[in-house]
Amino acid sequence: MLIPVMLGVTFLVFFIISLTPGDAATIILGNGATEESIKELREEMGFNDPLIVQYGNYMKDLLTGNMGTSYSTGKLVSGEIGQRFPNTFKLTFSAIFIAILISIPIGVISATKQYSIFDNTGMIFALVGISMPSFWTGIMLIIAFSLKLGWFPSSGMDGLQSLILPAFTLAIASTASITRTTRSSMLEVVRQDYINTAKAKGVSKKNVIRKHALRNALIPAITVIGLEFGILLGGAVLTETVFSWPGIGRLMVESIQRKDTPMVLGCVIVFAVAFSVVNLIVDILYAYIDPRIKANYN
Amino acid sequence: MILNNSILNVEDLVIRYVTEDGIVEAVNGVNIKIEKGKTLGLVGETGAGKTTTALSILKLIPDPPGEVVKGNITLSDIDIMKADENKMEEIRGEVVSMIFQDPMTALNPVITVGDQISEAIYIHQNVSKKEATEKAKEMLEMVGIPGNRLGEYPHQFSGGMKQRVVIAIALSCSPKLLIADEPTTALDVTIQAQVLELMRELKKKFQMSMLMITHDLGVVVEVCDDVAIMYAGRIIEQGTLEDIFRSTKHPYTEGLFNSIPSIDDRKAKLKPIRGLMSDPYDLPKGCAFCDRCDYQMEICKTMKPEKVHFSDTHFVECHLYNKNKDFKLNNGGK
Amino acid sequence: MSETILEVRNLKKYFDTPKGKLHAVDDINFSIEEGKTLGLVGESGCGKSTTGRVILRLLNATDGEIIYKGRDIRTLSKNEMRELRKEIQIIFQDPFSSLDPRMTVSEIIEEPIKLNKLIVDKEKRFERVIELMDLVGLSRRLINTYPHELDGGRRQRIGIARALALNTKFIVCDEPVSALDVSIQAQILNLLNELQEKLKLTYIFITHDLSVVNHFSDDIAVMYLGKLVEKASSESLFNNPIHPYTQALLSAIPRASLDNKVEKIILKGEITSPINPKDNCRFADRCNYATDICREKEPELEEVAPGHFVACHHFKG
Amino acid sequence: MSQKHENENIKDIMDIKKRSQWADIWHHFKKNKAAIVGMILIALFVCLALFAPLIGDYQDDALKMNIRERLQAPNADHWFGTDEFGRDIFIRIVYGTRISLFVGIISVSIALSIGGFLGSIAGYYGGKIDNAIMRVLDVILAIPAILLAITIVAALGASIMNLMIAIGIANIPGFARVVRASILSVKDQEYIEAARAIGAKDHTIILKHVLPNSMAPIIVFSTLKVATAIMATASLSFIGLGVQPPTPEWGSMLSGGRAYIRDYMYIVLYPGLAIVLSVLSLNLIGDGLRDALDPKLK
Repeated sequence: MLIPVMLGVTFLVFFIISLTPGDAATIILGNGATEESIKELREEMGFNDPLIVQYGNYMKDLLTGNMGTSYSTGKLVSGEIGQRFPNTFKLTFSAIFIAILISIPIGVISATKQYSIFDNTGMIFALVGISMPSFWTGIMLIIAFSLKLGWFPSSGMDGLQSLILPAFTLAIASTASITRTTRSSMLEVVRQDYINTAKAKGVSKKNVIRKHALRNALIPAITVIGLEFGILLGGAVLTETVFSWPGIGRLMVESIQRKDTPMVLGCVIVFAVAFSVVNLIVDILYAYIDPRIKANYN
Repeated sequence: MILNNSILNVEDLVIRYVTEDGIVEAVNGVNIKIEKGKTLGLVGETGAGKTTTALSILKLIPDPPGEVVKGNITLSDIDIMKADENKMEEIRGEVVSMIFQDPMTALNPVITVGDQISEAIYIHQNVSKKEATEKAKEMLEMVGIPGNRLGEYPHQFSGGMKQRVVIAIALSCSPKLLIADEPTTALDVTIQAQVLELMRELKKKFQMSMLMITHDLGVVVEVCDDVAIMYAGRIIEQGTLEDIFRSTKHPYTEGLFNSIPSIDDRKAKLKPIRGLMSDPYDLPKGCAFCDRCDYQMEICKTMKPEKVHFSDTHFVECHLYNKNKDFKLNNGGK
Repeated sequence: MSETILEVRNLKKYFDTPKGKLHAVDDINFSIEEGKTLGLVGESGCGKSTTGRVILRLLNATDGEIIYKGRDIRTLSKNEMRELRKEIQIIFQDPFSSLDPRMTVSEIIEEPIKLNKLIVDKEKRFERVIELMDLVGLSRRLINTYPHELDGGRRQRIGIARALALNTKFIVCDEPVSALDVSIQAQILNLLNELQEKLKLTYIFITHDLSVVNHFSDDIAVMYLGKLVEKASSESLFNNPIHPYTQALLSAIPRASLDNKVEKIILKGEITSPINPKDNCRFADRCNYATDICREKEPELEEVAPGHFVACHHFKG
Repeated sequence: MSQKHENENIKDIMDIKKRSQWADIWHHFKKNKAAIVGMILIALFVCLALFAPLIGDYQDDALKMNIRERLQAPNADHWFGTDEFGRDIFIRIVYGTRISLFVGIISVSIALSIGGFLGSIAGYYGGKIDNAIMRVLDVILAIPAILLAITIVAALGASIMNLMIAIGIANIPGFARVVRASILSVKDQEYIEAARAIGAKDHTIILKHVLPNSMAPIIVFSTLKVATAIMATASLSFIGLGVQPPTPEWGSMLSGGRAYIRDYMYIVLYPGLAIVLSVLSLNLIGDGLRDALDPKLK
């Protein structure tokens, strides 16, 4: 399943990027270049070939790990992305980790104490959380924690200290939305008959939640975690820009501004692959938690 | 009254649900007594309050919206009303356990049936996990499922098998009282016959008492010793099988009998009870059955009927017998 | 005197499933006389509801003929079929999902009249709706309520009124009372009985509950895993059930009576699903009398007494 | 059946008022205080957008630079202060409302019409058509929505028009899925079979039965998606890929004000609050609608 989707994704992205107005050869050589040399470069780079041929060539190169060279720096795209990828990985995974760590317990407690003060406050925060744009939250956190209090650096990547603000910024929206899902699926699950069966055989309240309800409630929560990861990757573009974090997101924005097509293409493809891999992991997790799905695989 | 011979004694139980649309008096002064080793059938239609009564014995009424207003429940000499949550956890599964209506949803889909059975054993009996699993295997075999299916998940079992697993869970700690809430309603007839057979067998083997909730008077004949007919939150007639089937007293009970298509007498005409059950948000001042009753009198509209006893075992709540205990219904009993 | 109104010949309906071909209805034959009731009985998954839907062409049959008043329903064009739908109707099992929750009682009952342009004048159509509501015993003041505000019994009456709104002659009743409480169930059964007499209707009565059909049907056909295993007049079937499955089914019904106790026949195992079935007796796995021949050869439906058909290698009356 | 014939005149019965379902929904909706707050806030935003010219002139107050008045803290003349070019922040936010709401609604309309069309075809006809449509949409879904929007704008160039197209396209798969799921859940109901049994034609069934009954989740989803579209508009503008300065837009105002946050935080505070409030209101309304439209709760 992964391979046809990836083929589709690369083609789609390749096609969209090819719509970029302006001539690539002119961008590479600059405005001062002669008509002659531009024509020559065009021929050399294959810009005159039909789109599908260009795509074929790109894919052939991609399989060998070659994503082309940057128009603006002349460096290998794969090299640049390889260098930046760990940073984005660090940021997004810290964020999803924070989000899961906070949201699941809050969601569960909220559901078990429905309409309590804890639940009501939690849900208000969650609602506000999904309504705040990450770039604005980031700026606000910078104002509070680095400019006023001076606890964390406002930009750059320099040890754990510098990771905290961007990771939290990125985590807020996901935390909020996973909390909401966990709560509502938990509320759904505790109404099921099998929860009554568990109670009727004397399982303690704590264990009814932990052993019987949670695993079932996690099934929808995991779907949302997978989807949230996609949103996190998108959010990384903004968060990295706000915090000058040297990741792929920022690289992509800079490349767009420089009209560095191969670099933009490379970035989007890497994002899409990362998202697809996460979705694959989610599917495997599903099967692990839900025996009904496992049965379908066998 | 010999108290120590009864396993369950419910007195004057009142339970209501407080919802946005108003208050529903789900259980309205119910008295139930079950003696050791006996099976009481609690019969009634949807909304009569049967399940609510049963859940209150386990103290599992969802609160909110449910609320036990008053009443006493004594289960095997334990005062349920005074028992705290810890005490209740000890009681559930050990002294009393419950089988729910729909076997499709009564089992946790993500836990193996073995673990679901052994869990109760591990909680209540002083055994190791391994011993509990061993015992679970025995239980599974006892309900007619090969022991090697212990590690399978509920979705791998058919409906009837699932209900067997549910029974195995309920009986795993040999409870003194088993509450079965419509245990065969969701099953096909031939499967129902299998499960009822199994329940009869196990009841004898475990020497336990049972509260059988059902809407089917046919099922009652097969497993029960005594019958309580419930309507709009009250028990309106109670007696032994003989009492209820041979000398039916309450017009509602009579109506129930007349509504059942008989398999042995094709010519018998169905005489349904007319109308619908009263709005539970707004029960009438007098007898709740009054609007649907063919024997309706003036007094029925304004006054709740008192209990009239015919014998130690048989009573009815109906104004028809206030003056004349020998009053005969048109078509009493079968 | 009475003529055959519907005849089903070699009817088959297969479904494609990931596990293979599901033989939901597998080569069944029966016929119904005008004004009579045929009870189609079986447990869940035996193909009885599928049969009903195939007859109405809500599902397309895989093979076979469905002859209604001399014409094969399967060969009718879309327009001819629409014309025929004015005569043949269905009442569904679930009074909750069979009514559009966004329509009022009158809109639901009115819809067939309006769609088929039976009565164009609005006021006359309205009078017809009232007439139908009276006919099925629905209080007139409920005319503009929504189904979700009503109980199961009343909702089922709406479904019946809708089925009667056209020039209905023939109704497939698909478990019309199984979702209802006993007292309401009896009300609806009596209503259906009265309507049959009054309007000279023909019914196929699909149910899992033998006691209900006994009360109702002239003839009964028992289905098991897509096959007819026994077919007879009600009287003959109840007095003298021959097929082991029919016997077990009859004995398994809990009787609400202290007299006439019946020895229970307990079957082994449970109903499976007829996916890629082998050419054997489909009941063989659960049958207490099964022998080698049952596991090798499929029994034919044979007439063992006048009008009494059984498909069994061993029991032939 | 004993039948009580009420002696009601046919005419009288015809007069029995049919309670509209909208009245029912409104009855449930208005019990939800949070949703009503959201509704009032959105109405306020809409009023601001409609009557912006009454508050200040677009050219003179929202665009024209006025260096003498730059970077003023909030005061009586400038409620939210002035920005780095001396423009009144309040008036710019008011005009920004127009863009946010416009882009939000138009992009959702694009996604709803295309996604809805694809989803309903896939859902109603099923089989191979369904499979083909859903596989293609899977490809689009493999790219996180905001990244897809960024890529499209990067290729097409930054403008309001392209922004709407990009956000619209990125949301197509989501709408297709919701519409499809909703239609599938209705399609198998017995009342659809009942309609067929009384001789209703395909288009009657779709228009009279399927669509009205599958609207609820689609309405809720659309409301929530207008909120995310507003957020996306601001996000893209923030990284320079949406609305271009000097046009007043909340995201680009934030981006412009970033350099001044150390001393003039109100420059970024108010545009951000505008985003949060509008998105929050729509989320509140969406939640309220979800509860009010759910027939299970009735």
